[in-house]
Amino acid sequence: MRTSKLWRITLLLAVLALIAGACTDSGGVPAECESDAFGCVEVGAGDPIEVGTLLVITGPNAFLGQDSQNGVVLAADYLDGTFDQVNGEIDGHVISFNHQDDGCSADGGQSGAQSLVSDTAIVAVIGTSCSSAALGVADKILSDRGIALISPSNTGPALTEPSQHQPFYLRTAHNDKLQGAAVANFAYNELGARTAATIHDGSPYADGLQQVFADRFVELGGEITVQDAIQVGDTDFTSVLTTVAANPPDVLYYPIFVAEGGLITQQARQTAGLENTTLIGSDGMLTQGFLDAAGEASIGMYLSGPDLSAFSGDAAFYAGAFKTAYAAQFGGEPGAAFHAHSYDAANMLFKAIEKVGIVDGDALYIPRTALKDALFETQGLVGITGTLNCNADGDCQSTATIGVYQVETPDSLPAAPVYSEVATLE
Amino acid sequence: MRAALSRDNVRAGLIGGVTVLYLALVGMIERFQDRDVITDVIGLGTLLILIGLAGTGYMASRPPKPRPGRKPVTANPALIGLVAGTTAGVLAGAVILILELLISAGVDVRSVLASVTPGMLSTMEFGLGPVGGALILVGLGAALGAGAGALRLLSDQLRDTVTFTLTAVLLMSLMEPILSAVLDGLSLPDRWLYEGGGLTVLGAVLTVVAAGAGRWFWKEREPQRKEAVALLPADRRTLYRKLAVFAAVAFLVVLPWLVGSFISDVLGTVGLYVLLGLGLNIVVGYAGLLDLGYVAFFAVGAYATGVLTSPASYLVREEGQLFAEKGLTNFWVALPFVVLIAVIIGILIGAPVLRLRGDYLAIVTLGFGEIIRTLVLSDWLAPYLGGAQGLLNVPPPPPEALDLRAPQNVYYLILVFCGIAAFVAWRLSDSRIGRAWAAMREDESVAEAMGVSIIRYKLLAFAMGAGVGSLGGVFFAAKIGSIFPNSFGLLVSINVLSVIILGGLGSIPGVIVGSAVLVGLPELLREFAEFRLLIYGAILVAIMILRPEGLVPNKRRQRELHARDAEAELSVIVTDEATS
Amino acid sequence: MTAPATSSRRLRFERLPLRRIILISLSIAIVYGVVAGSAATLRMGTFTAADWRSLVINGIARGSVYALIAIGYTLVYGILFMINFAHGEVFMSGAYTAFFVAVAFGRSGYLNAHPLVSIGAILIVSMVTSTLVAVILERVAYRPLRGAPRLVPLITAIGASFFLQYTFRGLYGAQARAYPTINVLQGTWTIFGVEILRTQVIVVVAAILLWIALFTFVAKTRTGRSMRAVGEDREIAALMGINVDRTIVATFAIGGALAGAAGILYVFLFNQVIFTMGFFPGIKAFTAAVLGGIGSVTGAAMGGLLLGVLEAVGPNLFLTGVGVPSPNQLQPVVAFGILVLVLIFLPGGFLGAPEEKRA
Amino acid sequence: MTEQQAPILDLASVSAAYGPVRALEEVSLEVRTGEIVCLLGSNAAGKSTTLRTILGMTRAHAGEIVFDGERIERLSTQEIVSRGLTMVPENRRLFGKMTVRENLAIGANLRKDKAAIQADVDRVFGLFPRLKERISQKAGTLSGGEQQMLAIGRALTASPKVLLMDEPSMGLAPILVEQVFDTIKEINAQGVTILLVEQNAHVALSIADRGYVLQTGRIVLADTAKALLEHPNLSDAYLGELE
Amino acid sequence: MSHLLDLEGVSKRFGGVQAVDQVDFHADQGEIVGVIGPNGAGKTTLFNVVTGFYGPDSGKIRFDGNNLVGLKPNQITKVGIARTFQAVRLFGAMTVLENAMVGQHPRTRAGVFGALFHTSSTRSEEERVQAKAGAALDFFGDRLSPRLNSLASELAYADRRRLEIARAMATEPKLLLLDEPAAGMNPAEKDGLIELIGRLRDEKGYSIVLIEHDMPVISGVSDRVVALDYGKKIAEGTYEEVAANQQVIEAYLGKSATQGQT
Repeated sequence: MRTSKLWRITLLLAVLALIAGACTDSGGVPAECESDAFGCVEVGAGDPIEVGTLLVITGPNAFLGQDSQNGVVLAADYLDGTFDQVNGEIDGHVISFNHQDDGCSADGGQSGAQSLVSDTAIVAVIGTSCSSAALGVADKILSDRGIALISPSNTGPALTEPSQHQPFYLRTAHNDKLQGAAVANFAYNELGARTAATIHDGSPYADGLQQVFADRFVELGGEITVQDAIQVGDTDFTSVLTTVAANPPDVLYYPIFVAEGGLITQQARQTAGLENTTLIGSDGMLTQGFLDAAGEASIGMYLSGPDLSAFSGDAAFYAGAFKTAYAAQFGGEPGAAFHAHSYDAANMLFKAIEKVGIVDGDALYIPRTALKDALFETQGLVGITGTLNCNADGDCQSTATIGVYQVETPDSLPAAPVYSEVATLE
Repeated sequence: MRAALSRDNVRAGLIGGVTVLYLALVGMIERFQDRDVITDVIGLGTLLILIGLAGTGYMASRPPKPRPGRKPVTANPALIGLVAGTTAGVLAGAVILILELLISAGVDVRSVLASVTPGMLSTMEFGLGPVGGALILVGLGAALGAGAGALRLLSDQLRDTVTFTLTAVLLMSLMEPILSAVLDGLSLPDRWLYEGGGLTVLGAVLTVVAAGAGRWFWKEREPQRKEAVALLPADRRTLYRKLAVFAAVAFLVVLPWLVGSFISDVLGTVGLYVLLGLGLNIVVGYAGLLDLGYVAFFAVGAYATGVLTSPASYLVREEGQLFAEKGLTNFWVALPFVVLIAVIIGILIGAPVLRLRGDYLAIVTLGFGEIIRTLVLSDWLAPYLGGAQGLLNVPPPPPEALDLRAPQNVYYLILVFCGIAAFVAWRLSDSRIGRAWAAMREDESVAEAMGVSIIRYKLLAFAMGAGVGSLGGVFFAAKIGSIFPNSFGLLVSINVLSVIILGGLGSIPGVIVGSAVLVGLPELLREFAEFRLLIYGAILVAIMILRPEGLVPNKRRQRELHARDAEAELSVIVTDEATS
Repeated sequence: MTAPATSSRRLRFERLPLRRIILISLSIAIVYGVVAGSAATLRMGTFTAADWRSLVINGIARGSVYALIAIGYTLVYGILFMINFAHGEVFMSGAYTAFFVAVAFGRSGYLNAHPLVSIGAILIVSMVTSTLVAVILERVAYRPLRGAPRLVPLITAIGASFFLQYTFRGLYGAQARAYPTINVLQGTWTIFGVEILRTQVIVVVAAILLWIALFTFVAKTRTGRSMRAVGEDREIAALMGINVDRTIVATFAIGGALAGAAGILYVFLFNQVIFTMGFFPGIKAFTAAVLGGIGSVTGAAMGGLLLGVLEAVGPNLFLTGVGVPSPNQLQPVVAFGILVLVLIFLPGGFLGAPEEKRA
Repeated sequence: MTEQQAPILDLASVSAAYGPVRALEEVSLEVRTGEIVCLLGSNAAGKSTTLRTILGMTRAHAGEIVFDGERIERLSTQEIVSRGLTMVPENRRLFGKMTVRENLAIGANLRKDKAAIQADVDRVFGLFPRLKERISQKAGTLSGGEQQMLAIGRALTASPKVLLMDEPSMGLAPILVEQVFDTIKEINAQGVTILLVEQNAHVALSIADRGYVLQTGRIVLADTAKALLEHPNLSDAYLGELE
Repeated sequence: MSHLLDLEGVSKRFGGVQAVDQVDFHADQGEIVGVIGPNGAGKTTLFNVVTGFYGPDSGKIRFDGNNLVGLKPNQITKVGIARTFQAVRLFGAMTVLENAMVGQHPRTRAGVFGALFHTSSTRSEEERVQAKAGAALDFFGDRLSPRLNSLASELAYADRRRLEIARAMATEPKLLLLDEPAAGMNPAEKDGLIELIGRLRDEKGYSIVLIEHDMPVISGVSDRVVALDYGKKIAEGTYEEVAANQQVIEAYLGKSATQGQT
């Protein structure tokens, strides 16, 4: 009896000792880590460098996030200079991903961000897709933990307003201030439109964009006839179109998403009074999916988005190797306009990791604050969407080339824009 | 053999084959294959195929129920399994082969069936190419079907142990996100157990040994254990029960520190749904009023909190001075006002629709839910409620030192209020009010004839439900800090209703279990992204069919079910012997 | 023993008829809003008579589709007293599956060479698919629950709704797709001097024909009579020699076939399919069924039309004049506001008996 | 028994239960062509259950039921009805939203021969001229007496060989009770064999040939109607005051 | 002296059917009134009008100094009228005791606060409710009291009838309306019922109005009988007077009634 008890205690102690041994790592952390407010990410020998993504990969907007995620995956693939579906390495550590869903909503962004911060190995996060997932949610949660969040597709102006901006938040997508204004310029100056109507769908993206457009259009001297809105999920938009047609505008701008965008395009073509109205959408609709949804009704309409052809960056690379690799790995053409932004975001991150990473034997230490600083210091980085220059508020596309494309056939996205504008944030 | 070849068994095989093909054609097999069950040994997709084939044999070889007019067919269960499994394998193999032929003939199958990808086909073919794949499906079908059927030949205890062990391996693997978080939280190493998202071979072997041995002995001791429990003196038993409750509470308290911040966050979300469920339970479970627009109160709670406390809101911006003076922007000061607002709105919504019954009430409440969602989204009220741009920067509850936005702390906050709400619900149900509700639920006219004011008690139910539901909104706002209209869609109402019915209508523990299953599980299944709702739907259907009274049924509700059966036989049942 | 003293029995008359006050003020508010808003809008003159006409026609067209789906709800409700929440998905399944047939016809040029045959084939594929889905749904999700409390099948219906949506997403993909153009359906016809889109005319006429066919079927045929009998008293129906299971299956099949037809009419109007397309029309149709009086086939048709017109005309008419921004965004507020108003005064919808008050 | 004729309906040791509650225990009874047999017993003695079990609406878990030379205890209600058995249910249970005409038509749901059906409908109108006046009226709007007539008429259009009747006088005014029993006699005289469940023992026995008394699911007395009326223990057994 | 319950010219119409037509009706303190008439004569409708389930189209209804027109059923119960239903309608999922406790509802007042905090007044009220409900059940001797915790749906038929009466008694009424209490009872049970109704009046002091088709019950308990046909009152008086009325015999009793009761 006694002996058995003794045995048990010994066993218990032994287990405890083992655990303790496993926990207490031998010291030797670089000094930079001690001084960094958020410490270092320690990538052990043979361990991968973990990068999080927080993009919308479920629900009706999944095409958007999936496309961005593909861009990130390709960037990691090409890190070693070849598209071979094997991720490249930095300082001997391969890149690996933790993909999370931002659900295109505040609560989705929150759980996704929480899931990522609970993984202490995450170096930085590429995301979010939707502004509502980031604004005050993911940007805050990640910044509080010293994890950089680089968005390839948040275009909402609020995210980089100085009052709102979170210290670890950056984006490679263009600010809507640029795109909305560029579309207004195009409509007023190129199309000669003097009256315009807008429709949004209640998403922060569409609402913000149409407002920037309207403000700029009025500033140029135009008149906004109607600003109306629809409900996502609805299918019959004839009432709102009749409202617009009651006082037919030169331009109808509806920067919304694929399904409703397709329906509005089709129904606008059948609405009496809108025969001479020019239809314009934005990058939420600059996808093959939208053309599939709108069919032949989309012919002749305009869609704005990043000017992929005018990239001061590696245009040949984009049109050649990149698109080939994209098709090979994911089947078909890119589904949206943001894969290029996410590709650049990932490369921007990899450059920064190379810059601040401290190699210690087989291990790699990445100080978090230094990484963030390195990201914000990015200047003149040539990506496929252009040259990235990050400003203090986190806008890395402080100068962006916005293109307006005209749809010629519903079978494929137009290759070159009919209008292109280099816009710079003030 | 002829008995085994009966139409029933072939039909079972066809159903099994269709199931496997279904899994492949909706893309689950391919998507799940990314997830290792045992790393570098078997992926979840492959496992699904195997489970489908084995399950076919197992289900087909169930001992037959005696059916009126037919003699039970007796056959060797292994043979039955063989027939059914082979049939399933042949069907699956044939269809895969046909798809391959179509593709090689240049037909663009993917333009119709989006999930017929090379990856899916290769998984289905076990990487052996079209013909080899078809053959191996047939072979596996035969072998697994026969094997699963042969399980029927084992003793109950042995069969139970085998199925339990296999399930345990699958669960251990699926629980990787939780368990590795727990191990991390305890600073224990987890490499020996999990690797790359799946179990290690060592982990799998350990699971098999532990689960198998544990189950075997548990089963073996079952009679003695039951006897021992039966022999316990009453006071001992109550003591143990108290200890169990204490342990449960203690467990809930330490839980967030075991599981880390992400799962704490999930637990917080589960807690929110518990709050909402408790509130809706008052309306639907106690008072019997079907409310499909419960999200309205969730929205009211969240928006009222935002409007009162967020520096971005119109009220605070414009009337900030006044607000600050009164201290209203303080979360805790605002809280009672929010609940009061919700109660008033509850009464306002309830009053016009009290005359409506059943489905009419359901659709009108659904309408109110949509009205509120549309209003908070609208450009019309955007200056006050933020519209599409939402209400941002809702401050976390003070004091700042407690950091009541960190997931663990939010969890405690919600836990406390869940406790309060559960207490309120429990006390109400067990009172004169609860009796009046129960009477009203069963027979409104008779309740009225017994002096129960239907209007007053319906309004009371709406008001209480609204108050508790608004708390859900309050903590949602506190937890997220950013309120956007799209968080308040019809799906929330549906979800909460599903939670309480799945848990067991009128049952407080049911709400907790229901939330854990319907809210917690999907959060943990995040990696199966696009299949989450598919699985959610299937779970809803399956659980309701298997347990229509819910997972943790309320006693009185169960009696109602029973009573209804009895009522149907009103004048015929012989009960005197049964009761006297 | 004597009865207690009378004084304790004096009624404390209800202190405040709270409910009545709320009810009356709500009704006044809605009616005032509607009248004042309409008057102001009409005074503003933003919209011409032609605009109003086209709004009403649009409303009738979309209302016809709602009506057809609503009839499916109401049929099932009439017999099983359950809301078949997954009916919208039954509708989606047919239209989405038929899409591939339409595309195949469109590619080969057959579609515009033989439009009637093609449309017939598309319609049949859609109806058959929807019927199959409806029948399987009944077998798997509802039949095991006969006799369970009413909320239980509601939940399985919700579960089945998700399940079907994501099944079709998995099978056919997540993107929205446009149906190929059918030339004969393009353009307008002039009816009574008004130019109306051909598709709208066809949809309305088809809906009326289907409604008449169904009405006759339920009233006159043996199966129709069996359906009504099963709806009234399942046990006695069995006693009369009616095969209850088969009758219920027949009800689901008819509802499914109608939903399949409605799916094609929907596609004529909106030209687009996506796996989520069943959800909102489903909710709308459900609302229409309640508005008309759930259980009544004619009521469902009326409810569908009314809802369609209200949605199309309401926001512009009631809200534009009072200066509400983005009036069309508030469509649900208008539609459901009117629904509440109708049900306050007609608690059983237009044609339904209010669920019987037994006294 | 001295009769040479085989019974048209024969229950041998039939037991049935609702869940755990046993409702019938080894009930044996027989009905011969042309008879009126009545089944008496206190509330909840199992009378209605007996009828339901015969019709397959409640499943017998033991025993045999033979109708017209064929075992029927495993058949579905529909199949049993098609063989010539039907019931006038307790509380009438008409299809209230259907017209009188439709109610009668639905009674003949399993029959194909239109002329024969019409003959039966005419026979019903012969019995109940009131129904003919109200042929297009909804059944739910009929008075209580008319509803009982329609319930009987609906059963007759099925052209049953044996008609089961469950408490046809329940809830009816005295004058109607009288009419109902007259009708039963007349139907019987037209050649329909009747198994009648009644509370109203004396009246029922006065028109019946034979009777059985059920008590807590068992047959405790069986004799000719006349003998039962005079049986000294009848009231004891029937009153069921043995709790 | 004014009547306890007094109806003057009460009418109620449903669609095309005049269910109750200009009926004058009264019941006095301590009186037992029987209401007879053919099926569909408007007897139950009369009850429903008195108890507030339907508002009368015209006419006055007064009870114990209160005007009942316009009151809701629950308010009428509170003034002191309780009823049973033609088809027994118990709360099947509640226990026998709980059913009776619901009857005490109009005599208690505990609200949300009391329910949440179990104030002393609430606790004593709950005790009182239990006691009173128990007392109502005790009235039926050993029929209900031993089964306090059985479900109402598990009771035998006659006991369900009893429980329904007990539940009505628990509302502490002055007037009890019984709708076909003898339906489905056998002769012995009917005898028991006759005795019970007598005791309800004598021991509890209730006034009682009952609808019944069973003439022995009617003749056994009624002080006065009212006969209705097509919504109209066609006869009123003692049982013997009404039973001898030619109109009643033709419309309702039939020839067997004249042959005497067995």
